[in-house]
Amino acid sequence: LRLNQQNSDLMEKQDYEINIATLNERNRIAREIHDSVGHLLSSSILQVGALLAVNSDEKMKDSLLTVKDTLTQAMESIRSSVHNLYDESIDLYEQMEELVQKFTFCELSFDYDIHSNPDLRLKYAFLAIVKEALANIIRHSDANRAGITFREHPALYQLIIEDNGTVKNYDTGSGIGLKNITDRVDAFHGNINIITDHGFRIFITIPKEAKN
Amino acid sequence: LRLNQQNSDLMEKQDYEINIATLNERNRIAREIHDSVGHLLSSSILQVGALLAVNSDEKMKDSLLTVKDTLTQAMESIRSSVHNLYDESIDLYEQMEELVQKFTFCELSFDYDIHSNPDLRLKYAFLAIVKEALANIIRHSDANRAGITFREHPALYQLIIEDNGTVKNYDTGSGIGLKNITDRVDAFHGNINIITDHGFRIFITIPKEAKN
Amino acid sequence: MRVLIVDDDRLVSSSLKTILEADGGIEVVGTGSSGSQAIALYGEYRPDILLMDIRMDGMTGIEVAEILLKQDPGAKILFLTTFSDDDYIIKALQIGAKGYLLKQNFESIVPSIKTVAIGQRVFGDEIITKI
Ligand SMILES: Nc1ncnc2c1ncn2[C@@H]1O[C@H](COP(=O)(O)OP(=O)(O)OP(=O)(O)O)[C@@H](O)[C@H]1O
Ligand SMILES: Nc1ncnc2c1ncn2[C@@H]1O[C@H](COP(=O)(O)OP(=O)(O)OP(=O)(O)O)[C@@H](O)[C@H]1O
Ligand SMILES: [K+]
Ligand SMILES: [Mg+2]
Ligand SMILES: [Mg+2]
Ligand SMILES: [Mg+2]
Repeated sequence: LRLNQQNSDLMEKQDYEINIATLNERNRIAREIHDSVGHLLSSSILQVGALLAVNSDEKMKDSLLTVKDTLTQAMESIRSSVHNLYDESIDLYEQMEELVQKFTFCELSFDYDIHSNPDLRLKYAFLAIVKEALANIIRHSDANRAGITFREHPALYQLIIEDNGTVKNYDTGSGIGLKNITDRVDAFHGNINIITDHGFRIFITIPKEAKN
Repeated sequence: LRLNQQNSDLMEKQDYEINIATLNERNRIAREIHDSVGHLLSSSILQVGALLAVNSDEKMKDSLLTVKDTLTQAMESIRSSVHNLYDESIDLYEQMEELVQKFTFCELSFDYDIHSNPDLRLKYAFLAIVKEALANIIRHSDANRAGITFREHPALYQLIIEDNGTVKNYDTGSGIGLKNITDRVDAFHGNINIITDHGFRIFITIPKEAKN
Repeated sequence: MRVLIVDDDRLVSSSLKTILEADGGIEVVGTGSSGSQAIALYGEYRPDILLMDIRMDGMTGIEVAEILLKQDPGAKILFLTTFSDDDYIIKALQIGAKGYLLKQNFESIVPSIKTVAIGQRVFGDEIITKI
């Protein structure tokens, strides 16, 4: 049974990897758009600039300036879309709030105070961590109250998931869930502490500048 | 326990939904790039066309034609990148092959013969189906041989996942896995048959033109 | 030949006007930048050909064409589009438009208009004899 469970956890992890593979591929394409189209656009803007420099006809000059404006707009549009594509394509609050809404096992407080926009991979990691921690409460805890605190400090993110259950037979080696959480935290050069004296409490910090 | 299991299944389903939410958002951005940058580019090409129409200076004409060529290239580049972004961002074979590689429970044959490029959502559905069917073999079967057959016919995709175990206590109502599979097949107007006389065999067909 | 041009990007319609008027045989009778202007200007000038953008804010070119073709089933409407895979193109052809052309293929705009004027249809850069 344990083996089967681990196998199925591996598969769940794989889902995450499919995800990341997709994101990598898309980021590659985003970068490609940025580089190739961006390059062609800046080259054509330069060409129009050169025409402006040698041209003496006033009417022609106006038209060339208009072409240049349109191309500059296109350049800005590319830049902002690619930026969105690359980075901001999930709403962390909305997704986390949804996990909280669907959690009905016990009372759950949710304190979210994040204003910056973490890298997409980090967002995925936070969501996956909260998901596993909530699954553990459902599976292992007799708590009647739990809480998620997610804050941001100048240099780091802080995530705490805690419950007020009584912890028995706690054995880190028994599953893959906490190990996955630890791996994810490590990948972002973060820090994790688990304290089990009053309920089960997971304290995580992740430095802001870190990329995995 | 059943409840916990279902809770965790719900969470797994959610992962899939986070996924799809992200993809939708990205497709929205892809469409936005396509439409907005495409529009600005075609507008600037026309402006260059107008300059060419009234211009009589030969040297100016050459330069304008070069600008036009550059912009036309940019247009083609946008279009092909956005198409990739929109549609082909996961390699179905590679992802399925990876699921097969990681399956070590028993011997597993894999017959993949797909040459077209299904819609991204359909790819996700195929992967999720194979994943659940393999998890079920690990969990419920005493098989020593299993197989995946994934073929394409002019009008449909055919996916068969089978094993040579002995099926006992088969109860469709007991879990959420087969229900998820059926829901996904239905969403694409496909057909599913489960035959349990020799091992457990899942036969799925999905018409090609269907969008979910 | 009298042509009416409608596109919600004024830079597009004025560029088209310049390109068409460089050809001695074409007169641009007006330019509009919205669906409602298209209907008004079409009624006012009765052009031989209406060259109209598909994607416009407010009424789309398709909606405008449906109205005009109901009033005047012989109307010759040629759509302008940015990409040949525009979702609206099939719809445009179904309702009886004379075809579409890609805005940025400006060299083929004059020949396409002349083709439509003699009753043939135009698809992108292909010219199709009557189906
Ligand atoms: N909220 C909690 N309350 C009490 N014990 C917990 C809690 N979370 C985790 N544990 C203990 O920690 C152990 C390890 O958790 P972990 O998530 O790694 O594995 P698991 O949940 O048993 O299995 P899985 O691999 O499916 O996640 C659990 O078996 C349980 O004993
Ligand atoms: N390969 C298989 N061999 C034998 N029995 C199977 C096989 N696959 C499924 N079954 C039977 O079908 C039932 C329903 O499967 P289903 O995947 O819907 O639920 P489950 O695996 O029990 O739970 P879960 O909701 O976690 O998937 C199983 O409980 C099992 O009895
Ligand atoms: K357009
Ligand atoms: Mg766990
Ligand atoms: Mg199952
Ligand atoms: Mg428009």
